[in-house]
Amino acid sequence: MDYTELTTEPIDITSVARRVVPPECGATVTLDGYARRFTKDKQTGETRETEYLVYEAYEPMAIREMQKLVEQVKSEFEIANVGIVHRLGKLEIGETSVVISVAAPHRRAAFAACEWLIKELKRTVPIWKKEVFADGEVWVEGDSQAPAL
Amino acid sequence: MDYTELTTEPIDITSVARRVVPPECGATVTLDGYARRFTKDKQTGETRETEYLVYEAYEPMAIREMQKLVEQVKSEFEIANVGIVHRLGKLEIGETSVVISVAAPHRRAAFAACEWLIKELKRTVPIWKKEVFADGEVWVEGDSQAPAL
Amino acid sequence: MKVTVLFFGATADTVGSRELEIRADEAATAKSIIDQLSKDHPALAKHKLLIAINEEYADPDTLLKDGEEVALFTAVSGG
Amino acid sequence: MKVTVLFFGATADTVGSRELEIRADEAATAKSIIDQLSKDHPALAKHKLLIAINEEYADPDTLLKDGEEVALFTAVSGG
Repeated sequence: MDYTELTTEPIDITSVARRVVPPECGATVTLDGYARRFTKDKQTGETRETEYLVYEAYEPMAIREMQKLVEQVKSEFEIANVGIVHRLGKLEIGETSVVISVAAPHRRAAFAACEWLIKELKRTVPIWKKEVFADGEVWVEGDSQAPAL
Repeated sequence: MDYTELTTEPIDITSVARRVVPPECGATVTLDGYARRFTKDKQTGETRETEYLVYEAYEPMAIREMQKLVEQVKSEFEIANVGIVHRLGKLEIGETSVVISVAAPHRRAAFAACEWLIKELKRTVPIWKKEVFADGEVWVEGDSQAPAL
Repeated sequence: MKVTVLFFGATADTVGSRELEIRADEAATAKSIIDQLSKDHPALAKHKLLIAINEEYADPDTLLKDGEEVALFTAVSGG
Repeated sequence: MKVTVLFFGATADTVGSRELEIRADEAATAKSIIDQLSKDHPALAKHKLLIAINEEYADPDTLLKDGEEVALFTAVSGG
């Protein structure tokens, strides 16, 4: 019941969350990341208004990397199932870009695993975000180095 | 845009999560708790099958306590908005009993605040759960002492 | 004086009621109300009870005033 | 030998292409491919590049084999 998907369609958070629930579980923690209108520049402190986003992936590798994260998180946390869905293509402000749902018998593991997954996804999964402003656009470069080889 | 609600209707997780999102935010963390079919008895280690649950609240006090949690969490974590909806009445297995959504500019605070809220809700908000089995029923008594006065 | 006593979940089952009007003397506390009720409902003493007065958690030794609402319940189990 | 080089996001914009077939000598590495491409596309050297070979992250000094797929991209920014 784990799954990792890329989609160009809008993401329904509830359905992502519910697909990971086995009957011995009592809690699902879901991270819903979405296109934000205002972004503060880390260097200048200025706030920029985003008009829309475009996400692009190296699709087969992105799926492989997401599947690796699922395997790893299940070996390290006491959780039942994991769902990861990342949207690609053009996203309007407020639309969900990524949903990560973790179901577990106990909520503590679900929180820890979900937080670990989004951190690692942002570090290792080959997906890129383009921010489009009124006066230009930029491919965002992540903070991270290449994952350890 | 914060809200605390009790409802006897089914809860739509997505709509709870989305009502807390202001435009400067990029992440919402949502805890979805639900009626679980199998529960392990802490003392005996035996697994019991639940047929359904009934939740009951001291309604006006429950709302007050939830509102206090919202005030406190917003003073202690860098978050924007919080939504808490708890269902009352009879719940079938798999139905959502509680949804807590926290929107924040940065996901770390959203995770921490959401985890804090569910822990405190289970300790302080006057709501009780009755588990109904094939051969009986029991009002669950929480682990916690009275909140500090 | 009179106080209203509310029961929920396990305590409502034990007392067989969700709400009682109780006559109490001027020095009544939540604790003395519980003692008074336990005569008719001895099972009440088997629960570890939490107390709220006027929708706020309260100490068992708090003095009650006329017309106040006292709620008696077991440790909460929502979520 | 020939290798396929894939570009995404910023690197695709810089090179003006998403996929190139490149002739390389037997001792070619991902790093030597980047050096070769940077002659035509000097802006490529301005990015801190990550490398994947056959859909796995790889070291720049890994020797390439005929027909392999090399992807060159900037630090990922999904989520």
